[in-house]
Amino acid sequence: MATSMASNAGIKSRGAVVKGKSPSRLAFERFMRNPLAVAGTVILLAIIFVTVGAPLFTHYSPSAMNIMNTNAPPSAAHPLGTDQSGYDNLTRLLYGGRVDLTVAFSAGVMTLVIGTIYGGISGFFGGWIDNLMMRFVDVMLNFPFVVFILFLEAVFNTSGELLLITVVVLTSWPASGRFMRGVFIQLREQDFVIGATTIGAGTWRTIFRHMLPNTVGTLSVLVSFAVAGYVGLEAALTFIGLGLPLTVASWGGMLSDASNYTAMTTQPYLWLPPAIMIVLTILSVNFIGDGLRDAFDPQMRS
Amino acid sequence: MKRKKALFSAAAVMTLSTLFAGFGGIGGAFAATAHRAPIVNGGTMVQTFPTAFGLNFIPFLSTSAYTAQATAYSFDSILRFNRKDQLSADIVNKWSVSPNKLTYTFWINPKARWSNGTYITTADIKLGVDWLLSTSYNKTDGGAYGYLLSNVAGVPKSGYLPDGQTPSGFKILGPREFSVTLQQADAAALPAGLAAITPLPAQILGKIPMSKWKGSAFDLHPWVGSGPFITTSVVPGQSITQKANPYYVLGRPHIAQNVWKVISVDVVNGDLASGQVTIAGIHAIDAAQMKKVPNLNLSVVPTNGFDYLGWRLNNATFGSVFSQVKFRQAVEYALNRPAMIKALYAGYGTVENGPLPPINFWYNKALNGTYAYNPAKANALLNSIGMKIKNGWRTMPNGQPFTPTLTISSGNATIQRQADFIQHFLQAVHINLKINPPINFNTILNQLNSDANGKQPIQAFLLAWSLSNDPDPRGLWRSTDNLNTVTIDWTNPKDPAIQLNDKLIHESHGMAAYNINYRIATLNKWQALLNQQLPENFLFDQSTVTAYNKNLHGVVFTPYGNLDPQKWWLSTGN
Amino acid sequence: MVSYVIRRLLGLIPTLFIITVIVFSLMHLMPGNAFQALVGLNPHIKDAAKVIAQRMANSGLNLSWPQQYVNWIVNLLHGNLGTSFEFQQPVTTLIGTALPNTVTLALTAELIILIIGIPIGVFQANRVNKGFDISTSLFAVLLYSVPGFIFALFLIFIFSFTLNWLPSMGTVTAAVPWSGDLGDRIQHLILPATALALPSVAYYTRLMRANTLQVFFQDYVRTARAKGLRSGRVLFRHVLRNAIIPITTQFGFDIGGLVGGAVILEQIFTWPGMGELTINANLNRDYPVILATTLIFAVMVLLGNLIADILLASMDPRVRYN
Amino acid sequence: MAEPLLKVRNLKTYFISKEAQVKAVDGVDFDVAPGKVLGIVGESGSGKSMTSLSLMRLVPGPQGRIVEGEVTFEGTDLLKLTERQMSDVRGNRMGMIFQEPMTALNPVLKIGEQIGEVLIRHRRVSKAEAKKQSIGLLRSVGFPRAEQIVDEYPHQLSGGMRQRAMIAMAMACQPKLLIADEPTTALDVTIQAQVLDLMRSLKNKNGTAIILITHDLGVIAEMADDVVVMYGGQVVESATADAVFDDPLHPYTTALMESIPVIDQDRERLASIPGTVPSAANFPSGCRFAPRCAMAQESCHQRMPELRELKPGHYVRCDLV
Repeated sequence: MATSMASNAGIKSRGAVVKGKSPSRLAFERFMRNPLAVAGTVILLAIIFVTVGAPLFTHYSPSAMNIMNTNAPPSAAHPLGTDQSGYDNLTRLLYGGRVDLTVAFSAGVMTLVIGTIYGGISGFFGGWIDNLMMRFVDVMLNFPFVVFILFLEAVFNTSGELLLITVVVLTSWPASGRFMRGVFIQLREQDFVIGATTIGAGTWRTIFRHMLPNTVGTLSVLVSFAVAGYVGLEAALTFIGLGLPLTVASWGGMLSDASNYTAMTTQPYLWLPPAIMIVLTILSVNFIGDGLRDAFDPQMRS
Repeated sequence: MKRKKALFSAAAVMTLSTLFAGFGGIGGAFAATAHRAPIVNGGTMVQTFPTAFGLNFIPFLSTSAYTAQATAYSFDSILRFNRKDQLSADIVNKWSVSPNKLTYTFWINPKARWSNGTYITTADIKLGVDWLLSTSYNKTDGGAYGYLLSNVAGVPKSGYLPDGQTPSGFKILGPREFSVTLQQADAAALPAGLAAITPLPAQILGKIPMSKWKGSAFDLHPWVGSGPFITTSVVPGQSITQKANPYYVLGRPHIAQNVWKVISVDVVNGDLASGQVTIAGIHAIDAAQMKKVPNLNLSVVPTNGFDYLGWRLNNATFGSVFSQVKFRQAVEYALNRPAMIKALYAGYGTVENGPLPPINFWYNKALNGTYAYNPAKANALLNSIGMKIKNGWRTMPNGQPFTPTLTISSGNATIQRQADFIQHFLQAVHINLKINPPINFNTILNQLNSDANGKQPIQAFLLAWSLSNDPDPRGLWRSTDNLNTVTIDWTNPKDPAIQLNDKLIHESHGMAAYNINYRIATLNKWQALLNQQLPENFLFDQSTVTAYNKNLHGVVFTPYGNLDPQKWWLSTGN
Repeated sequence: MVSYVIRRLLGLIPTLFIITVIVFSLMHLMPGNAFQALVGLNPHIKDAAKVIAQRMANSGLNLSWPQQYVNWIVNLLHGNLGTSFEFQQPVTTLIGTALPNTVTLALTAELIILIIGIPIGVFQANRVNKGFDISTSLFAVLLYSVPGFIFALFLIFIFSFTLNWLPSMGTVTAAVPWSGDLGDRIQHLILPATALALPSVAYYTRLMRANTLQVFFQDYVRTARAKGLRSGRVLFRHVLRNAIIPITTQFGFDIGGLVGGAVILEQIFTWPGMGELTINANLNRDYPVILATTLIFAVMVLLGNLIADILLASMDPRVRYN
Repeated sequence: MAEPLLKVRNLKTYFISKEAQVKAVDGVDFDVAPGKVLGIVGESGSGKSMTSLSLMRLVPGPQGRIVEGEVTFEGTDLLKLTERQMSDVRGNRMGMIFQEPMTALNPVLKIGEQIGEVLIRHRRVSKAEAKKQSIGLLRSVGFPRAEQIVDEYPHQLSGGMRQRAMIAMAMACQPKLLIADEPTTALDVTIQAQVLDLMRSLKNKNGTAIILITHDLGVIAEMADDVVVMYGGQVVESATADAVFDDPLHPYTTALMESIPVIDQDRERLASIPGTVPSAANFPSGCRFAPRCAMAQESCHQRMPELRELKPGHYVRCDLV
């Protein structure tokens, strides 16, 4: 592979400067030099901190309704007002982040774990195994989301975070499986993998010891984008009534509750905070994803 | 979420009526007081549906409530209910009943015409009757309104006749005179049945076999009608455009064009504010904000219906508790319903203590003020049936834990909040009510419908009824009625209260009930019985909040709908 | 080429078969059916159980599942998708109204995506790390971060309610002589298509920028410059021609995705398309419609993939039809 | 010696980033005589490829930049031209071929189009004419079935065929100077000979001067009239080919010579130069070759030697000779 002279020279120069550091250490250093990625990390950590540490910032309980004080505008006691059940909006906002982040991160990670294993096997072995596995991915990729979610809701007679994660994972792994298959097929053809096979490294050793570490860069990018996607998905599903029930505080729920003409025009304190939280989360995760990609794949740096 | 609220209101609020009341009001006196400026003719009015409508426009054929609304603008029934919920003239302007109360004779208004100018005759009425009783309608097309005429002489037990066969009880006495003879005298027969007979244009539909009506050109786009507005175009899923019927029997409408648009509830308020929609129902919570919009007026009227908290009385786990009248009374005392109305509907609603809402003509005013919020009384009642408090929660009388579950339908924020509030208030009297995750409305119906042995998971549930113009309790409240057996199961024939209930319902429509005072007295007794028994926990009647453009005048807002569209008019320059 | 397409089309059949079998099974495992719901609403039906049974028998629901499935397939092969339980209309009629609307919306959105996303991505790459690149990149991430339905509401708020430039609902204006004209239809398309396209525009911009940057450093681009070609030709004939290849693949995959994404927006814009039909059918257990919509969504996705493959093969000579 | 076709003086090309300043080309001087072959030789990383790209002004930006120097080609300083004027020179009066024939051709365009566009650009011929001439060019570089080749894509050709197509492309406008950057490195030995023959015959036919960049002294010996030896971004020795081969003066050149496999000698192993080329980001302070030089003395590490004309036309950058 002919890379440009510029990047050749660049890599060498950096290699010389930081001689003796491991590749992941180098990636970390490159990551830390990317201001947007660092900003993203700080924002995300801050969001995680305020959501996990919600009790530190509010003395209300997210499930403590006050029927005598519903639909209140912002006040000293309730900086973001109260909702139609009399829940404190600020409290719901802080605790709601837990739900969104849990759904997004667990679904993101699970999607990728399944996707990587599936895509890895398919891509590494190729042939009829690959063919069969990819046909199944085709089926799953075409599977109607709405049918799935309504089916699970109806059959398990429930709705909530777990169901949402299940549905998201069930319908999202095929795409990442197909993606990772492509990555593994590329890797399979590369010298060091061929080398490993020639010197007689076992199949699983080749996959896990030689190939998987090389997908870390791609994977971390994929996770970050997936997480960003799922935060949006949660909001969208809740908006059409297929997501989380009202009793579960979530940003998507708050947003969809306030996303009507009247609330949007006259009560910005209802929709602006959750919207900002969603956008900030997705933005920061995206920045982190960009930073990771640049850190692990310096040739892509512009 | 909002969308499913709309879906829900179409589905979950079950309706006991055909809602085919004509549009009326005796004279324009009521409308005329509202304005000083001269009435202007012309203009286009825009009304809304929250979700898509069905595409069958032959009367009674569509299962879509929205289509029925549009159809009701195009086809009048023979009689209508006025704003006082009294039967009054429409296509039929005179009627009489025989001394044995079995035969009703009707005279068609000589001015009643189809929108193409031809006169409405008894042949059209006969076609309407035949249609409601036809095999095609009742069996093939799955029509649901055949019951309206099931008491007519000559109608078999099955409830329908071969296509085109007229029941012996229907007689044509002249081009504008006909009579209907019943199998049994029934005080509710006219308001809850015969009044809904709808003439159909024999000149058009008479030429097509009934089996082919559904899906026919006329069904998809009826170009002739008897109502105030006749459909001119239908854009599936989007809009129905109707123009004024110049020959409308109650007078040519002032407004030239009426458009029904499908508009998502999330944006309809904006369309109202910008003037793109003339009149639409809005969520009570938005009323305060919408009141501030300069070009809008608001109307708040009670609704002829009610929300309730039902208990599966035959439930295998906790049915023994649910069946205790004192338990249900305790629940009624425990709920702070005025507070719930304030929180859920911004105060636009009325507490309801019986099977009829206070707005209803037949309402028993003695029910006012019963079951005021009183947790102490609730606790006393619960104590009196042996439900002790252990670890903070009440147990069954036998000491077993009492953890009933409440099932609600998904996608409706208001219902979910209602459930939250109920849980909150019951906790205050130590009842450990759990709310199940919301499930699909159809699943709820299914669980209720197939719950013969009380083993279905559903224990408590939240539903709502929209009532018919006539207070006839049959269909829902008799111990043998389908909906009673499949929902609350208040059916134990050995229970003297239930025996009394059945007896009072029977008396409310017998011969004696032709005397309106007797009927009122009977229905009052019946309401008092249900108020004391509380087969289900009546909650409240949420009001209908309607926003409309200030240039729209003459609308008659009633609990039975916005009446008299032919008298509405649009001022210009606004 | 033709035989390749035919072979690929035939190859779709097993996938479709499996999808419909799964949907068919899931559908029947869902509690409740359309008739219970319909009948349950009518207080006056005397013997509800009998009526439900009768209706189910009429619709063939009393048969065994395999038999019902076979019947469905046989009917399908005759071009008959059955009759909706809820709307009592032939499913083909319902789909006939809904599908063109959804396809129009999705294709317009694709068009917007390509027209806006590709040039911006290319110009970003061309001016990499300059003001234009950084500002539009930030903006793109922002667009990508906001769920589409929020855009929809903002667009309606701004362009329909405040400025009163564009209609907020439907595909045509009701009750005007020009209803349904091309101009009328385009006016109605703009807002929903834009709302549907915006998040994807951001995504495509990023994709295009990355692809272009990658191609910029390829040897053949240096060759082209060494030949003395003007920068315009280098950009369009050499860089773009290569950078766009992965985009076309993505384009194909997205056709199906956009149709799915339209579900929520159709809602807000009262766009009478497949989304409303699908959700309604699922909520009301309208089996024939569930199956038909599933089938159509699957066909759309698969066709999208096929189109992607064909585009790829026609744009990249290294890829053969096999 | 006649007026040189190309005169390079004090050429400096740096890669400047926040982290480092990489002096890829650091003050290079040489001349190319018309119709002659100049061989530039050196290990990977010695800056020879970057020198060739600098001549074409194709240094990859934005970090890569020609910071100083003159490149006088037919009397014009190329570094003073606008980008537009420069593009009139490229492919027209100066052609270039690259090391990797696999990647240097655009995979999605037909061979004919890639050759033809040079003609369209510089000769303003019609598309049809361009195709006709492309066929002729392909035939002249030895394609028997040139009519078919024009409509084929690069991946349908073998490596040697691609390099010949590259040559046809670079020679399309009969440039005065052809820069060949490792043109044979990626090819099989037999193919290498064919390609070199082709270049030589084209040179003879058109009188084109060639800058031949390679790390392979064998190729230099076969082709070059003059030789420039580069190390660490600098010229360490330059002279006629004969002079360099017969009398290499710089220890680096000597070491390079020793690493050529010589078939007729019975040596146990090839001599290799210990160590690696220093990173252009931090060169040693003195002579850049000193750390690897067997003859290095204390002073070599202190002071950077000048390029001196030791014999007429024979320049060396070493204080020890």
